[in-house]
Amino acid sequence: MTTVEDRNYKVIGTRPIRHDGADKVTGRAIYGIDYHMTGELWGKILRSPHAHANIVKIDTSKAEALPGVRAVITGRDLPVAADMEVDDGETSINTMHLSNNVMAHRKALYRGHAVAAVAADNQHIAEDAVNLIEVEYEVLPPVLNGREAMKADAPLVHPEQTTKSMAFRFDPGTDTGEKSNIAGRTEMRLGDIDEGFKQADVIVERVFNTNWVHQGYIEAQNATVLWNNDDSIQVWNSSQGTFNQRQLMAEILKHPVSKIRITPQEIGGGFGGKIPVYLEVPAAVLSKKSGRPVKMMMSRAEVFEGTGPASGSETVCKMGATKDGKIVAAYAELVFEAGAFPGSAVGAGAQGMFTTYNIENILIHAYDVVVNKPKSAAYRSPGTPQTCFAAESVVDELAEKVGIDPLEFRIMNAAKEGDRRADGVAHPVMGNLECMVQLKESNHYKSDLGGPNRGRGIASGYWGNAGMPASCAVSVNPDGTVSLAEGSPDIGGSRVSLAMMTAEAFGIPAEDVIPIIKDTDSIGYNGLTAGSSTTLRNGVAIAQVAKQAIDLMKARAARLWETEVDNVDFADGVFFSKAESELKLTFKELAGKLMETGGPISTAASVAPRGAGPSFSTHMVDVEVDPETGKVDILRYTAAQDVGVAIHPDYVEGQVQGGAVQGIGWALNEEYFYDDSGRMMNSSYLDYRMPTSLDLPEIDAILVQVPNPDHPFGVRGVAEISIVPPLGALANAIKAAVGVRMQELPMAPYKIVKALWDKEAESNGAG
Amino acid sequence: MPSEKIHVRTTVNGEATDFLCEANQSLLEVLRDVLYMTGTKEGCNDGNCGACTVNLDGRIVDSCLVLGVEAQGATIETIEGVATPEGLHPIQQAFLENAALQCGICTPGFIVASKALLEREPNPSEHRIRHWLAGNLCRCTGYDKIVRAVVDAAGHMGGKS
Amino acid sequence: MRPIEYVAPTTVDEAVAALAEKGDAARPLAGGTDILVQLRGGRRAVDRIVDVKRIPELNELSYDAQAGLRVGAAVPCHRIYEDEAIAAVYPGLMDVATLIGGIQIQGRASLGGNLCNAAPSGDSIPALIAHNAVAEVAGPGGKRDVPVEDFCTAPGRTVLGPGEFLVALRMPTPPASFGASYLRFIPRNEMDIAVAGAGASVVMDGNTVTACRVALASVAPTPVLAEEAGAALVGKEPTDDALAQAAEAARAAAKPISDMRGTAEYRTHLVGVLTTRALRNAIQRAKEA
Amino acid sequence: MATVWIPTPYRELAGGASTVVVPGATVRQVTRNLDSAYPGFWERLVDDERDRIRAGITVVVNGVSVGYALYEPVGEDDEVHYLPAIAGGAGQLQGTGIQ
Repeated sequence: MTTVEDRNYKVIGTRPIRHDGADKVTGRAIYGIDYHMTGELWGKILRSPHAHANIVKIDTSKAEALPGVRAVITGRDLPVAADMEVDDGETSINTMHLSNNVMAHRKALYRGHAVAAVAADNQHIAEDAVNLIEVEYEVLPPVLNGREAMKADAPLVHPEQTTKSMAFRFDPGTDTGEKSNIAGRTEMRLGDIDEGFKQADVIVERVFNTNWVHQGYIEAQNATVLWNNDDSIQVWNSSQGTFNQRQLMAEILKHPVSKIRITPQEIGGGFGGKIPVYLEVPAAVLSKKSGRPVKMMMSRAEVFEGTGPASGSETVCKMGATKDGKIVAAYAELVFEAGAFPGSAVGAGAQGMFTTYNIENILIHAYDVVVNKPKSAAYRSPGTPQTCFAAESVVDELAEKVGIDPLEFRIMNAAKEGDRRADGVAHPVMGNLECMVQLKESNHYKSDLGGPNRGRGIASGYWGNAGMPASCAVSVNPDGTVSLAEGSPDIGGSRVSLAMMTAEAFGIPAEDVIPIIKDTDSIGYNGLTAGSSTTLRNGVAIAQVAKQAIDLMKARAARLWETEVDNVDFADGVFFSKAESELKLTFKELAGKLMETGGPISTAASVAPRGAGPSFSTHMVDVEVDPETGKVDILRYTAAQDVGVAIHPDYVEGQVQGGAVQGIGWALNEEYFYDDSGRMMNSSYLDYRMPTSLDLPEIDAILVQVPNPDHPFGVRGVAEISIVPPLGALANAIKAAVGVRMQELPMAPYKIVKALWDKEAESNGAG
Repeated sequence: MPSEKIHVRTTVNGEATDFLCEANQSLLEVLRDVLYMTGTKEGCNDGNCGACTVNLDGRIVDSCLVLGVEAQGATIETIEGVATPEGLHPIQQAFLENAALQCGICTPGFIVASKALLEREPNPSEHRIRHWLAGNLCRCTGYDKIVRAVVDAAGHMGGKS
Repeated sequence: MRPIEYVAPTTVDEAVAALAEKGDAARPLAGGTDILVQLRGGRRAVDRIVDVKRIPELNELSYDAQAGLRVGAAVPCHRIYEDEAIAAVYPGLMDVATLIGGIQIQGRASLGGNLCNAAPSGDSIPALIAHNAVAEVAGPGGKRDVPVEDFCTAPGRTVLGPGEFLVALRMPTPPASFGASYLRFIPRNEMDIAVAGAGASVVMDGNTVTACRVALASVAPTPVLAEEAGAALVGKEPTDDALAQAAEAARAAAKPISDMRGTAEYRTHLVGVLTTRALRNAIQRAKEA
Repeated sequence: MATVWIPTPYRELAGGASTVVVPGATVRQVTRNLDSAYPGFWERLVDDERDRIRAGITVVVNGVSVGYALYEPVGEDDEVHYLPAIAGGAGQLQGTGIQ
């Protein structure tokens, strides 16, 4: 295995200024809603005020009569979708469900479910018109909790749905025939769980609950859509994957995929939430009906209530260890609330749960359960924060019971190359143990807590990362620069990382690469800006296009030097003759001679990379808890993560820091707070309480670099894993600080105070 | 039905700027949809994210919580007025050099807010920076690099940070 | 937002007329940080907005030792905390002016607006009560004064009648050895709504409390003056026991509900914690005054 | 011959075995041969209409995800897993599934 130092990179590992930087610090960058068209209308959605209701009748006549209103649509204006399973991001979804989610057909399945839409001359008129639409509902009792929904007498979200006992989630599996909110169940078994627990000297079993949380991207979903007179549809939007959304739109609208073009604008955050389509479909139908381009943007409340947050969950976790500290058995039962339609991230949660450790006997039962809440979507390492919160809490307790330091305990049990995950797959080269060891060597680990009511917590995490196809094209410019055309929306600085790999391959400075993001008709297929895959997969394509272009340029050098192409080689940005050492041309020099030697050079490649390279990470946090108010202050935070090769270390650190802070928010304060009727009570940034700058200390990122052997530049995904460890790390830190084991997220102040009271009552009772 | 439009005279980024707006339009809406100055961003439209921060008569405000008509006679500075033809402002440069942005949607608000801080207090502590910027939400960076960028900019602008 | 009419009178009388003409369908606009959110969210509907910021009296911020403090109803928070003299004499006001919203909100939001919004969680209200503030109200019948503790009548409702609006808040100059403090509990460190809040003021004679007021936020339909809590300390030295009695009296005055911000039980508990801390802080400030 | 790891819920189909050894030079051949030995697997794993592995399932050959492609090569001593397709949004309509 080569280390990153062995690779001797010139550009990779440096910190150039991002290519889109000037646009973004001056306000000139065009985000989705900044795109304007002549004659555009504003669209607005009417959403269900009920969590569960039959739509008896919709009367749009008053809205249609309002001056300035140009079109009104309901679910009846969408084609009847096929009852067919398709992949959608990290989950898969039935096409009919997909269609029903963007616009309810006969039933509203969650509060915030779209039931009608209006296009009008401006947003204020559109809002007024929406309020004039009269909907007659037959309100049904909602089911709002996964465990409750599993009960035989629970109201059925989809009355015809039966439980599928299946390998994963999908047909045909084995249909129980039993009507149920359990859309699917699966299990993963490794070794012999009963035998494992027999070997255990200590066993800990606990139940953990997490609440729904939102990705919290600052830019709301938006789309501008033109359904043209030739039936071509053009979309300008905020997208984590234009090709996927094009396909989803085609399925829902029953429209040829080639007649839909999506031009991604700058995207203001996504974290998984901008993989699905929402507004794109009603905006298209409104455009068709009105003959005008239609622009739509969600309000913040609509974003919370009408998009796809991350599932709430219940996890039963039982683990056993020998008295000398070896984890010998792990059992879990996972109940994930999918929301109104099947397809939570429970499979990923199951796969990631115990993966940091080498455990020979594992059994995991997992349930995907529908409830009257929005359809869940991907959120940074989907499914895994919930389950690792449980596992890491239990691991900590095991370490305590066997009297071993929690970090040492993790090191002793760390999974290594060749060890098997719960699903049986053997681990490839990865830096799990290295993260733990480097954290142990950090100043943070060696520091004192320095005060009462303080505690230190540690937790580890795993995320598998993704590959996905990519297409890139390069053209060599006469001034020796290279234009890079790519198709993955840049959500956090991928332009610069892709430009740097391109620069490395051509032996030119990063500034000499011009990265441009193309629409779906201007570049080959690209996967999602998701799955921590953008730099990885485009890096594979870049290596290929660069090789093609360099090979073509070698032939031009051969022509100039009147020699055979086999005599020409390229290294460190210089073409040279193997025969005559004085014959040399820099990349830039040769680029200036292309027209004289046969014309311009551009190359393109499409790839489907394998071997994404898994991510591992261990975090450490110091907290101080105010025992009177339950408030948790974060004093110090360090995250160690295997990042493969850090192309641009600043942006890699940024991913580590940003994910850690999202995890901190999830752990401490963020949640969907529902009343009994299924109404979200806190659908604003004020009450949802994402962390502010004042809630945080510095976040130290230790970049552990174990290159991915399956990648030309050693890249492994870096973006998602960082949200996994904070939940458990904070729970463990709170336990260390004030002695209470929090088993429910968020660990809000009132819950911590309650836990302290309960502990006191217990010790009084015992005393 | 559009109601009667009101004529508002302001100074935007040093230029006398007149516009017509309806009384229910926010300053944010006027900037973006009337003046087509889309650098100021909408994040929440209720004063809780700071993405729409502008400087109004010397104070930073959330432009979603100001009516366009209230700006009669006001001096407004937006993100579009921060850089000059000579180049980026030191804060903008510091954001770039410190990789203090990922998606960039919150960046204009952070830059307008940070500039107001450093003009008032050239050498703020890290805690003061975090306090001043608490009205600006960023979901990508975890704030670490933003805070570092402001410290760095203070140094370049003459503060001793 | 529905179409609205915007008027910006320059005198109190014009404002009264503009409001009175429309009754409940008109609403004054000061900093706008609450009303615009409510109008946009459909939680309030009005036909006319009366921008009171162009009326000189509403922008006045004046203090002299004789007359006390006068804060125009539209004076934004930042003007209070940037005035060192006022911040020194009215520490409770300083506390709330710096914790309402973030810097952007403080550039617009006023104490008067916070009072008129009449949220149970209105942070400035307990501090105003602690400082014995009086609301100066103008209306069709002329001017009248209302003690701040009597101003809010229900969530979002006040004593203001048709055509009436708040002109200013007046506070007497505190006596010697006076201290005040407002503390709230929020899960974040900024940009949040109080789960519970406590304002306190004391006058000390040596180590004896000679006057004391305690007021609470977020634990009843309106911010409340907890008279018994103040009374519990008067004539006493602020020992742990005495403070505990005051805190207990404050807890008794709290009638909180359980909601997304915390359970009733937790809020009552917080009232005790915050009252104790606010009193200690006020006493410390009184000793330093 | 490749070693196929049987998805846990389907182990009954394979007489309770967690792994079975079957011949085949592609995912398609391995899956066919698995089905011949233990009928029922083809139907559960393969979408005949679209000539691919079913939506939501990804095939992993020797630890490397090959998505839903039936025609991927399988080596003599390779391990083959059929897993849920999961990632931070990965695995889309025309894409490859993810390990």
